[in-house]
Amino acid sequence: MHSEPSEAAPANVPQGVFGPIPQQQEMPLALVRGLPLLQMPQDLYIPPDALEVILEAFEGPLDLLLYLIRRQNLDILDIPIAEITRQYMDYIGMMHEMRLELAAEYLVMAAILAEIKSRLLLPRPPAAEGIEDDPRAELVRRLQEYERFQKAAADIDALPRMERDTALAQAQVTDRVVVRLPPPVDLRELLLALRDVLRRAELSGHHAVRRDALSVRQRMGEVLKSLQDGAFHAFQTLFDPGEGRLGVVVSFLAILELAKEMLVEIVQEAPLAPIYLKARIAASE
Amino acid sequence: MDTTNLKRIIEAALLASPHPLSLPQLGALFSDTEQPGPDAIARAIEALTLDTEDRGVALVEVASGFRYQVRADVHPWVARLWSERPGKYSRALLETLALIAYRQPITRPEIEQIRGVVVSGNIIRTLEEREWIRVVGHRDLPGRPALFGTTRTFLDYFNLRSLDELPPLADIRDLDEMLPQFDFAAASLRADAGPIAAASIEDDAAPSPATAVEAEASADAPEGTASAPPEEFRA
Amino acid sequence: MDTTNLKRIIEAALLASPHPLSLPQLGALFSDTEQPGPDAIARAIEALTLDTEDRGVALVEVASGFRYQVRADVHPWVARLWSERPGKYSRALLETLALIAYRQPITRPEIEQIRGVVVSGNIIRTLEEREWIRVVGHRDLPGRPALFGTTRTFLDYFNLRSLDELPPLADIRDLDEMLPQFDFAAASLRADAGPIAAASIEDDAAPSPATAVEAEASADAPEGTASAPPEEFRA
Repeated sequence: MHSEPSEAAPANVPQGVFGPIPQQQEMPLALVRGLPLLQMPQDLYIPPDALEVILEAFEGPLDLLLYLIRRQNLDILDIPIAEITRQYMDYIGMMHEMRLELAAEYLVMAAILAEIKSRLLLPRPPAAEGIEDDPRAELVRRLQEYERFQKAAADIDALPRMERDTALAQAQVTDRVVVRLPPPVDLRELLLALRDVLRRAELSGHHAVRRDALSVRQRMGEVLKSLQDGAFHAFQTLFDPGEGRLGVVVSFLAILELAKEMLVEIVQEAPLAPIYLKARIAASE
Repeated sequence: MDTTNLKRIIEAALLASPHPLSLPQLGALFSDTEQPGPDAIARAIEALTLDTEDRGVALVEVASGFRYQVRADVHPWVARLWSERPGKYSRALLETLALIAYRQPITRPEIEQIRGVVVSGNIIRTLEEREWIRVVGHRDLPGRPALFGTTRTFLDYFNLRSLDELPPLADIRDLDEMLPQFDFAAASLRADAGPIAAASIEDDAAPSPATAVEAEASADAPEGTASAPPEEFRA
Repeated sequence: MDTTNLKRIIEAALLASPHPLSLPQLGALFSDTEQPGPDAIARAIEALTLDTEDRGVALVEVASGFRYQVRADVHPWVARLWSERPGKYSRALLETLALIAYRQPITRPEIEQIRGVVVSGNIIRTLEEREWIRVVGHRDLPGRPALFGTTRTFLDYFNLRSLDELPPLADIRDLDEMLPQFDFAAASLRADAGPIAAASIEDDAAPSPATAVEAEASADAPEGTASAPPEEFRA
């Protein structure tokens, strides 16, 4: 495979953190195919196309480091920093060719590795041989911490879960009626709402709401209701003598008010002839 | 595939499927090599049907296949799963209702004129569904707008014998100053609501700002005053 | 309410409900006068659980209550009801989820610190859309970063009653003992990575924008590509 290297620029693998950092225009992100083979370390032959796939597979510099450590079956607590650093640099060199945005995080790690490496090379005073002084300690701690959560992620993934391992068992409910309980209303709420709307109406100035005998208003509705068939009704059928004098008066006032509001039509064909009422518009229309 | 496992798979499939499964659909769950055949599946279904005899669900055959369904005799309990918690009505709805109560018969454009905003059809529909308002006629105007009035149900819900028992408009404008009288009205409401009655009687006996606030709070708490009007409201 | 009917109602309700039901929710199915009480309900659930022992479904308890679900051993057959395979979750998503689950409440910068890599907004969005995580507060730091925690939906989905049931987080000190295990994990991952390698070779043979997209897509499917590069890359 890769028998047709293209004419693209020769490999430009940075030699380390201090190597030249390529400019953005030299690293077109989309350029995968046709890129010439990079100069790989002998044990790391990676075709460029696949490299991108692989780099996608790494979850970041810690993941890559863990991979390198595991690949060589190394004790995480005893990382041969020099070797790991060399391999790591090779990888990020290749990454540089591929993906700028990946490189940033990986470069930070490269700097950390290089720093650790240089500190390890320096002679240490014999007194300071404690673990705390091992420049690898912080990196090891981070790797261990990250590894724990890699394991935790795998554990969570292994938990029996809906969709993949089980499904909800459900039986059909025929005639599913939603029993809907309407919201409760307190009379107080109703009155407060009315007060607000009246205040607003007063502010706008035009809509004085008169005070009415509410029983008349109620009766107006009742009379209209009984006239809703659109037919003529005899005047006296609109009164219930059982209500007594007051009830009759209320009904009469209601009819007058309805007439005034042009809601009913009152017809009398001749003086002393029967009076009939009819809604000007029937509800059924 | 032995009978036990066949039954187990078919039961699980019928319960997992959102729709009934036919014999061919059930057969399609098995590969060719493990294919039990329609007879075996039918026998498994028969056995499963027997298994449900004393249970809360039944395995039944409907047009498109077999399914488990809730038995009718336990349905009344199960149906309560879908009872919605009562929410609260919007301010717009309460204002509309109040205007209909005080200014009936009144048309929607008239309500809108007073409120200064459009009244949504939803509000009218909700009030009609609750049977608190109804159309009592139409105004003889272009479009023949419906005239709304309140109903008996409305009066019953608020425990009023007639609209006259609503506080006069003039008092409402100064609700804040009318608090004592208003409290009284609220108390009489609560008195009918049962458990809260005792509290309001105590309030009357020893009125104090603290108890007044408490009374207000309980009046506002929707669950407290209950989603359903107490029996006597409906009687 | 006798035990038989209690069991029947509870079984039917659990099977009718689209989500798990808690003891209080089950109690709410009964009116005050017939209220069996939580103990009776718990006993009925116990009996129902026993009843399912040999069946294709199980009655299980998860964080938000009880539910019937398909037993894992028959699920492969049941899964054939659905043409779509359930999606896999990327390692990035699972690691982020694990950090939120074990370290909650935790901010995105803190997750990024441990993972050593930026957490994409997509992952957080996906986890929030699945309702597995939610913002539980904000750290009092510049920018007030959101603190994430897991939800009951997360526990329900993964068949857990509480966070305590999560697999224990490996102890740091045990790490060297676990090293052989890591190797094993790495090896199996490598084996998994095989098909991807093949895919990318195919891409080479017939390069086209379409296959490129496909290769990228498969790269996104994290379990497959896994943490380790395929075999031949290191040969």
